[in-house]
Amino acid sequence: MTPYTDEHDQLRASVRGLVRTDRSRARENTGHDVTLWRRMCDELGVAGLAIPEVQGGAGFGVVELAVVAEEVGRANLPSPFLTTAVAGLALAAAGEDVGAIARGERLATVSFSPDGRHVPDGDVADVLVLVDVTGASVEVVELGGVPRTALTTMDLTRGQAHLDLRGAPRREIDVPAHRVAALAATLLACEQIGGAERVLETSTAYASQRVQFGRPVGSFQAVKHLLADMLVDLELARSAQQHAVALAADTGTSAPVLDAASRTARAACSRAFTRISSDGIRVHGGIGYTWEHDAHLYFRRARASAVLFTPGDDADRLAAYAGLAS
Amino acid sequence: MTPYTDEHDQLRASVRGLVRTDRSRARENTGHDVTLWRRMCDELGVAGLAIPEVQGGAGFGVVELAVVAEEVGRANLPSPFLTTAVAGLALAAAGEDVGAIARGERLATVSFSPDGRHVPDGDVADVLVLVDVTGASVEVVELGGVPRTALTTMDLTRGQAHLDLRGAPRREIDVPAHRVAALAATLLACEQIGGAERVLETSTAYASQRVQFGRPVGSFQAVKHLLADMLVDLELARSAQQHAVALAADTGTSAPVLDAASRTARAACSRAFTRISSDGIRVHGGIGYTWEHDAHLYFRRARASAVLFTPGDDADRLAAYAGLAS
Amino acid sequence: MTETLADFRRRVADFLAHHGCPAGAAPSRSRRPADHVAAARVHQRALADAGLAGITWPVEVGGLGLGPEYRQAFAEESAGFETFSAVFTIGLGMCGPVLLALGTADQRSRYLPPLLRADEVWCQLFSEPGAGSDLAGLTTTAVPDDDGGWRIRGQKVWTTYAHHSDRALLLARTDPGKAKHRGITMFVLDMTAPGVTVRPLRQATGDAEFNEVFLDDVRVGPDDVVGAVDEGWRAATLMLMNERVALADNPIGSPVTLDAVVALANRTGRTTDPVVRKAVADAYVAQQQAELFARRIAGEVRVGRDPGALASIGKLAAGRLATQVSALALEVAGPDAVAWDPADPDGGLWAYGELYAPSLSIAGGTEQIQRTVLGERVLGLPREPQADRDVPFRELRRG
Amino acid sequence: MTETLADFRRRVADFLAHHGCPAGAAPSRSRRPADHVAAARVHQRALADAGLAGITWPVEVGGLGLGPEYRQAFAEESAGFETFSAVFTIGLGMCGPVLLALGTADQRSRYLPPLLRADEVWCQLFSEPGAGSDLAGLTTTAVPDDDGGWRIRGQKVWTTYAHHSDRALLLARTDPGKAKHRGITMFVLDMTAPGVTVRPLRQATGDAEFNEVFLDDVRVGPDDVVGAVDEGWRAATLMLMNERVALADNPIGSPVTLDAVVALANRTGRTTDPVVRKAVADAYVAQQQAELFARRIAGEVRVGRDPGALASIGKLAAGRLATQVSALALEVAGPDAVAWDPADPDGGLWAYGELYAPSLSIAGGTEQIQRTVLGERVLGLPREPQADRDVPFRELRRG
Repeated sequence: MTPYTDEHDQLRASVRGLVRTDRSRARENTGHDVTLWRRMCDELGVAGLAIPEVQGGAGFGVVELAVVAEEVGRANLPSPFLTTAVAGLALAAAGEDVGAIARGERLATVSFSPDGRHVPDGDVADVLVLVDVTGASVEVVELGGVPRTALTTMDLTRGQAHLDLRGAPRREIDVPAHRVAALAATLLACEQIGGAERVLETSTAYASQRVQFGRPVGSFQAVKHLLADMLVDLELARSAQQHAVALAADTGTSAPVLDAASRTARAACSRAFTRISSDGIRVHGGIGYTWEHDAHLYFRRARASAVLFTPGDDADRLAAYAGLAS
Repeated sequence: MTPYTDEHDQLRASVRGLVRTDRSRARENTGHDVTLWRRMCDELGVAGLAIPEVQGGAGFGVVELAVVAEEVGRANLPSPFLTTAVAGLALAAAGEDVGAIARGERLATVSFSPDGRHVPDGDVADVLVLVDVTGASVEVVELGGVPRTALTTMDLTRGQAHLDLRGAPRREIDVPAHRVAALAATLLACEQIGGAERVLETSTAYASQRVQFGRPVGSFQAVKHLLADMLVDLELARSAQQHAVALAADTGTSAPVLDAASRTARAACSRAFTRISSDGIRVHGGIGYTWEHDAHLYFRRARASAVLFTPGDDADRLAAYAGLAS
Repeated sequence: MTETLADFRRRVADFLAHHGCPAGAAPSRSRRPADHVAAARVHQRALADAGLAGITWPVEVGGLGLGPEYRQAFAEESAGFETFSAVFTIGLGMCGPVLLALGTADQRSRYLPPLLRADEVWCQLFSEPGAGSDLAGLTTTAVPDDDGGWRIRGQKVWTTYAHHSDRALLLARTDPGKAKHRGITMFVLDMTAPGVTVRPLRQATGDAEFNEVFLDDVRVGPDDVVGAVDEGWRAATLMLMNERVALADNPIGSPVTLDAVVALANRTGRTTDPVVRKAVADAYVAQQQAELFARRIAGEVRVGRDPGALASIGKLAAGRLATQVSALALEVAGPDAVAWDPADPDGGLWAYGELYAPSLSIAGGTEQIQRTVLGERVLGLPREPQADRDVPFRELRRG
Repeated sequence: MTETLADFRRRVADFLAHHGCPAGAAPSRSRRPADHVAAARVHQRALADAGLAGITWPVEVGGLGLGPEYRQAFAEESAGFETFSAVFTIGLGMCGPVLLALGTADQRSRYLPPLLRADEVWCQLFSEPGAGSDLAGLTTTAVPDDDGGWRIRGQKVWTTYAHHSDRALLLARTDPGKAKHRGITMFVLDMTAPGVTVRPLRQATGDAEFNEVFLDDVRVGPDDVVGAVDEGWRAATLMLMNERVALADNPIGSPVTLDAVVALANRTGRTTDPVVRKAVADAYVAQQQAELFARRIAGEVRVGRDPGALASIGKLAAGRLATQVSALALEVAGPDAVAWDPADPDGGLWAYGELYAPSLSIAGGTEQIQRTVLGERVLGLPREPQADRDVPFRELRRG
């Protein structure tokens, strides 16, 4: 069942309203869209949404983060929301000073690569939460003096950097590694669902309006069934995503249950978003293959997101959750 | 390019003519269709087709065997043609006495399982050619006194047996193991192409004639495109199969080239026949799912054939042929 | 006063403790169908005797008159128990609600109490050899006789459990001069009436769950019309809506489950092969999605909402999952899956599953039909130009 | 006397030894398109100077007047060399044969010699924003002027190499009162004529291989009609047939080949992972099939047969293979495929391939169109009911 209530509809509408006046575009080379980010923080307080009020946040929870992540995904925003939300919540839980993060003035990010490679938003972040799931430890690394190489990315809406962490000062913080991992995977799944949903909407609208052979192309079974398959993928993945959100929002959820659900959601949503955004290009025909059309931006994001936060042991762990002996 | 000439069309027509008067059916529990086999041997000499004339055969070659295998597959015959053709040719090449085999009076079979399990036509064969590809050795085993367990098979047109070879007398023969393996894989691919071709024909005919919503169902894109995909699978697989036949017919083909081509053909045709026969059931709707309709018989054969003669190292070897280091 | 939910739950738990049949303990639906149906009848009768049948049905027809939250509670309590839902989907899930909605007072009081007790099992005589995906193309005719009743001639097919059924809801064409979707009427049919011949239809698996039903001048009375004459398509639509609800509540899946395949892999030691682990992981993700989606829809249904066309997603997911899992089974079992020692009673399971899977993509509306439904009714895509809508039925091309 | 095949082969080998450009050594078609086209022109001119251009074309237009077996021999000799076929598919493979078949004596002698020497490069102005899959729905108009010529207005799109082209074959509607497939005429267009504006169209990959072409009252003369007025659809069909032939002879594939992915796996040590080995094996089997099929078709083409609709199989196979291989590349390269050090010149190759792949399933007829072609022309399945066949074009619904 959906974890969302009527109140979440309001939050969703607010984000969507702000975004509509400032719509999706590719980030230019490096850096996120700073103006947009300031508006998201100042007008909606998204950076501190789930940070407790005593620590300078709005005191909401995971479900609210999920709503915003879906909207960020829908609009395909070049925004560091995902990384800073996950990292900020981890830092807050560890009792760190997160006031500037909650205001969106400092950007935090999160990574699961011990070698500092491919850190999302690593080109713009001020502080890194470095998670070692196997060792169950979480460290915080100040990025001020860290040498970084901003990468060229397939995804034009989220940067990455290789960070040279060898000389960087690190400090362990007390927060359960598995929860940080689960939250990252779950909110990423939310972004993906948002993006997939939007692609399906625009593709459906295009197929309803584009006429060839004297009929809207969406009246042809080939196109109609392709769109129907996109819908099937979307709704099945959404079930896994909403389940993970509900479990992540419940502090009583056990570690393995949360791990299984968040890995399942990420795997399901990665596949669904990749397929849907790829098929979205096909539904649009030639026009969907042009630079000016948004279709390839979603596909780029889908492809890059599918390998974000992905530990190498996904197949192994998911098989174990299916009951396969190790 | 096709390895077939106009003369092969005559052979094809003869086999098809005989088969038409004696059409496809499931074998009853155990044993092949003995009456049919006698006609195929007496009227067409299929058992000795590629056995040299001095050894009692007709002295044709691999291409002729390929034609018959395609027709056996098309009609989905409960016939031991494939196994006895491969084994008979190996025995003939080793200079064994194959007169009775060439007349179809003795049935030979071939297996690549050292433990005697899942031997095709093992329930009816008189002699076994046991191939050890890794060790590059070929043995002949008389099955007269060998204890056997006839298996229940998904494929209702080809039997299998577990043979207890522990006490059986074996004798090594001098014939290249890799050629026997390549021939078995290639002729199996021919059978599969024949079956797939027939399924596509009957499915196309059904879709052209079956009317729903006031139109033949084949005029709907959903069905038309499904059939088109079956055609694509068939013709692509056929290219691999004809290539393997041409190489197998050429005694100058080197061992690795022949191995790569025959493994490719088997993999391609196994997948194509499985998909096509499965989609054939779907095209026919409910009627294709009934026992009385042939569709499931082809699907059963496809599924069983896909694991016949399959060494466990197929993925490994094919990757190596693609250039992947070991 | 209405029973509290807590009291109700206690009664359900109590019933199941005495009469509940653990899932998997009943005679197999596919291999011992007659025994399965007999056990289902016994179980349903016990439910009725315990005052637990027809939870949301009105009291006057033998139901409990309770709200959908009680149905949800019953579903939760009976997790892990055999519910025989496949046997009763048609009667209790589909025919009952249609009679409740459209039946006369007489029909309701005459048919619903024995239906609820499984004293009478019902089937659905809709599909025909020439009317499968295109159900409204049916050609079975009902011609008025002199006594105000009707004479029915035609052939039905794919009738689940017809050979175990006492009654049926039947669609027949009463006016071929009207357009295709008009001129159809729904009737109650006594399956023992003269002229009704049931012939089991053997499936690719070897089972015979379905039947052909031949109707040779079968008489039905004037009181056997359900709803209005020539308005049967509306009744049929209501029936299919209830089918979606019933299947969303109790989805029918393949006998070869992922759990069974995993157990096989554990048994045969194929657990460390990375290719197998990856394929199992993929199947697990697919299975979780299908299950969580089914739960989402069932949640809606149990609080009384029609899942509408979204139910087609569940059906597609179930069919695709069955295909994926049975293919995985063949991968894991290898040559043993397609040829097995006759002495092994479970040897044929994997082949059975592989042969069973396509039926989930055909029965109750092919994959193609489901995708059209989703495209048009959920996404709102335009329909195809239709040749068969506004023409008198007798002038249409058929085959 | 005709040159013997052996002598011809010797001349080809000799030419290639001096002027041949090893495959992969030319400027990249996708990254340095202008340089690629310039190199192609130089190469084609050298071929012409060596008396090796237009092997099967008549001698009077500068060809060699030889049989298809010489073309086959040329193809065999030039294996491993860059043929620049993508640049010349349209001009030499499509426009040339159409002018040969339908052009006036004047058109042939005026246009074909410089086409053969690449002194003039040609493009094809067919597709429009509103006429993609449905090419015959084009709305660019040609209206007669007072001097017996025509004035052309409209917009074309997806025009490969328009910005490097000197001339074009263009389709325009000359009679909107006739049915859709009638009333179209083919013209020769000078790309430098006043009113022709070419705007490169940037693709998802970032490349700009295609263009939009705006036609604002462009004048063509009475001599520029190819074939007969209002009979342009026949000419277009002939042109598309030649496209099939040309592409069957020289298929266009993705820049990310299986070989490249295998080399990557060897370099990064991902060779022992069984999941990778299996995926590589699967891709190898697919690639072999596509290649062997292409060889089968090319064999037909080089002996002068039209591959007909079967060519659609090759196109579908190429598109699907590119998708499979680029996905495999992302699998093997992992996070490096989607984010790379800007200092690595090849870092972006895998992302490029993944973005390139969909174009193979869209350009030159979508997957859906290809499957319809196969279903109807190869399998003989009935067509859909068509709303747009026998109605005057101006009354049709367009969008």
